[in-house]
Amino acid sequence: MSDAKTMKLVITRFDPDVDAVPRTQEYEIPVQPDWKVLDAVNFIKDEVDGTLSHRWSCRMAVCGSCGMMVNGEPKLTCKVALSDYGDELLIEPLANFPVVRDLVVEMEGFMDKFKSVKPWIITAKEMAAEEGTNRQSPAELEVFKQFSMCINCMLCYSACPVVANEPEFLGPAAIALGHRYNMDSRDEGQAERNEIFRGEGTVFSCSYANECSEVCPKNVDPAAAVNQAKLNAVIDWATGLVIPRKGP
Amino acid sequence: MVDVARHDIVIVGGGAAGLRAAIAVAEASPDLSVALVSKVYPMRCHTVSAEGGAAAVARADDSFEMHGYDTVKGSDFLADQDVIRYFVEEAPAELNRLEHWGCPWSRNDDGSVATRAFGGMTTKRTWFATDKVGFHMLHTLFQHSMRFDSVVRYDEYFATKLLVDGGVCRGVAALDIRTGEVSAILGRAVILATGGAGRIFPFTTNGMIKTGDGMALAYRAGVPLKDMEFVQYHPTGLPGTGILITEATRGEGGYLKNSEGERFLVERDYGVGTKAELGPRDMISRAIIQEIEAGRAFKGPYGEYLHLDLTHLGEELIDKRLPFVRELGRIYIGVDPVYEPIPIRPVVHYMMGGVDTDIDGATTLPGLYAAGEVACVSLNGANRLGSNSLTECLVFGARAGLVAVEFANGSSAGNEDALRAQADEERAHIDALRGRVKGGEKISQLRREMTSAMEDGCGVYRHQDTLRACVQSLAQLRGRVSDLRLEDASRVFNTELISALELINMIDVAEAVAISALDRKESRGAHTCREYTARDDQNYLYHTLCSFDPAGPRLGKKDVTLGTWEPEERKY
Amino acid sequence: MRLYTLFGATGIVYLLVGFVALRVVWNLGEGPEAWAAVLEQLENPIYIAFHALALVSVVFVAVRFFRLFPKAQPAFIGPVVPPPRPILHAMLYAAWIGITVVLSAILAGVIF
Amino acid sequence: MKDLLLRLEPVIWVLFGAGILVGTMLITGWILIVGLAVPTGLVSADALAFGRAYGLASHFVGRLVLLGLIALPMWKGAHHMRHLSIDHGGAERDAVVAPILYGIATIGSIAAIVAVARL
Repeated sequence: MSDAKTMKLVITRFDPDVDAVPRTQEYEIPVQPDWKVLDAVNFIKDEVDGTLSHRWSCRMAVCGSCGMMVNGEPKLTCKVALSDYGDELLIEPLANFPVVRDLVVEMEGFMDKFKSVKPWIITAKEMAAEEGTNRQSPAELEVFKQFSMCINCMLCYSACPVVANEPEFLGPAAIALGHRYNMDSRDEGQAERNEIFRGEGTVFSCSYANECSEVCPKNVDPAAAVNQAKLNAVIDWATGLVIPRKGP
Repeated sequence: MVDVARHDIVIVGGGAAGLRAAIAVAEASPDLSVALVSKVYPMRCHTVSAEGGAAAVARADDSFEMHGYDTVKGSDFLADQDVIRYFVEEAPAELNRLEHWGCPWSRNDDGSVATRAFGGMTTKRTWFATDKVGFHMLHTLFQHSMRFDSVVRYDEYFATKLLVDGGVCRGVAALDIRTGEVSAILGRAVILATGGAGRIFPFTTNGMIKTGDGMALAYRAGVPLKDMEFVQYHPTGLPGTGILITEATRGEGGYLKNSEGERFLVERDYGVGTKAELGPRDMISRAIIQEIEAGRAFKGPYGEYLHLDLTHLGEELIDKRLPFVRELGRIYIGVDPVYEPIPIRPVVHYMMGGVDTDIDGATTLPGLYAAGEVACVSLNGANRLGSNSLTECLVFGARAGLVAVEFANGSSAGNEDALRAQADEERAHIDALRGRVKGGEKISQLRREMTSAMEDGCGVYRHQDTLRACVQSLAQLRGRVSDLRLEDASRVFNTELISALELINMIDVAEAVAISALDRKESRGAHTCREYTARDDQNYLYHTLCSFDPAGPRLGKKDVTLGTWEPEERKY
Repeated sequence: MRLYTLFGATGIVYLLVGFVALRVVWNLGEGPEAWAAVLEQLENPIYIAFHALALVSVVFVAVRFFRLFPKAQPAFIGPVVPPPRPILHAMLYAAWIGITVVLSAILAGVIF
Repeated sequence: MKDLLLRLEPVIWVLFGAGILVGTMLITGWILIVGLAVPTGLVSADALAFGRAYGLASHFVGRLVLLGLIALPMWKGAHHMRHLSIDHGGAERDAVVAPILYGIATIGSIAAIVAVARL
């Protein structure tokens, strides 16, 4: 395509083998008008500086790999257009995560949190495959569907002011995932998960800043999930019993 | 010396097939330790990008017979019919399991699972969860797999070599991307589930990670690649990016139109009959190319394109059943499909071919299994029907897992020293590649040359002369790739090193595709020769095998398993 | 500064408003003289400025929180199904304005 | 203390929620009239003459409303200030900050009960 222009990208570099602290590096590159931010980073990697490290794969906003801070805001870089920005762009690794290298952040802590909410269907009795499927009305599906859309891109952790100061906080995506299963009509694990949600550093640590929902690229609205989970945990605590399950 | 990790079953690949295999092993034998080795975290695997659905007989007006016939006809009679029969019979149970594990399938009002129409399928048998089926299936499988403590994940480990002792595959050498260390991950059986190789082409729906790693691993270990010439072009990708616009758009009633506003699949004879937009992918892709060649296309900055028109479907249906398509249209091409047609053109989507396996997923190398797109179990023949592949990952992932358990139970652990020595060798090889500044070839340059050779030679329509040129270019690239220049000497998350290893894999796979294509002098399914326009059952009703040889690939043949359905003219 | 920081900062105002109200009511219990004294204190410009700030704060809190609150309601709470979000949103506004009007009318001597 | 706080989280959160929702609804009219209109002379001070004020406040409903508009905003305030503290680099000091803030709200609430009970 024609009408290429030049743009300056300031990118955080960090190689633990060499650098004591992160540094920044500037790249002046030609960009195309229809590029996403990721395209510019890929161009640098392929054509300018092979030592730059970042994660990406699907380039269609569904694999969740390419989250970075763009001008200080957590963004899925394959989803945001370069043309939304001026002539200069600051690109940093996702905030609130330890940095492995350059734009690559440590995910292990997140994966542990993710697993800790028991993100699977818990039932007293498992159904055999030959028995067919559960019945689930479209309305019952609607109750949790939104919360099942999370692509684990972790932008919400970068935006969350609680995570910033309490790295152990279970955090938006993991709580939303636990809540997604709690609200699934096929699941019977609410008591177990509510027990988890009443533990330290979980739902009640949330201050409902709503920042997670502001940055979520898939409109999961994790803040809604977390605060619904709070109410459920309170009711569960108050009754001391499993919430009677009933669909709308 | 490299570190050694011992497990019972080693699975390479964390997508649908790999996870399904891991779950099958964990459920059947909780005492067996499973290593799940994946170069990306499982939820990043490319299954995530599948959109339209997963096929299995679900309705009263459907039958295994019909699903089987559709599949064999779609395959242009190159699929193995015993495989098809097993597949269609197992498919419903597999999708039921996904439902039990929490997959948010879209529902009918009575609470049953909804199904939609898909190309080449006679009736509505494609299960769906809006138009993010791969995403939901992958996340369901991944989350469900977390409950099994026997599954040990090696996330962001790049498997670079199969370790073979005594003629049996007993593990992999894998590079921990995080630390740069190579280790030997050993087991008594290995399952490959690394998916396809769309990135050998410049214009593909596939994510960056789809570089044919598993195919190359098996190939270099002496296992033939089967039916590699059959590369599926999806009719509807976005120009420029190649982002997939699901066939479900047509399943829900969308139209394909040329620049004259004509539904050419209805107005002209492209062999799809009354199926029109719901014809099989190979035929529709060819029809689009012919429309472009006839001058009935739009011109854009990324070449010529046609229109996929959903405007008559209405906002409500699009938001309910195709919300992702709307999102993709708006973000990646600036078109809201509720109001405007989507520009589309055929795009490389899927490899029908892959590692040669039997119905169990077993390869010719004892102890090595393969499932999913990396494998060629011969379900898809010369052309896959949309929505069969997600189900294939489940059916044959599970089967490979269970058969691997049987094999492992009757097999020893092998000679650890010998296996470790191979991994040591691999480490030396990788250490030599990392930061190899003395090289003269640029990774991105070779990659560009490879993909453009593939586009020229192995497109929707193939010419003998361009195919020959493609084979020559690839042979040359295979030589040049040994002189790669790498600037990054760091051991930590060295993605340049990964790119180099992926490029080496891709060139091997690309060469197998081109050589297999040059050898098949007929037109069948997705393989269409300009010079040989007819299907030739007399001479070519066989599977192509392509085996590695340092001097260049060697070709062989394998019989097609026929049975119920006799080859007939493929007319819809 | 982020909006949520401002939202949290209204906490200081709320705490103080509570204590001012406590002092006023406490003095009411002390008898007519104490009551007259506290009413006179409220005429101090500092108090008036504080209450003006408090008014801005409660309006800000109401506007922001009434928007956030409906989505914090699960689709069902035990057997109870809350109203749809836009309706709940409208109901919160109606309650807030209604209560404020009635309470103001009572305190201003318009009714009762 | 940390364990006690953890166990009380649900109660505190309910009081906070009530403070922000009910507290806001009750306190707005109070601020308008008692805080602004009467002191500025917009509304005649007769409305808050001792006899009338005492009569309203000592009514059963009056006591409840006053208790709500005094105590609930305190909980909203205490909880929000605690989060404000945490969000600004205060995860460490929370062990001290939280008990102090909730302590203030508790004392204020008890005082409010006494204040309305003795009318």
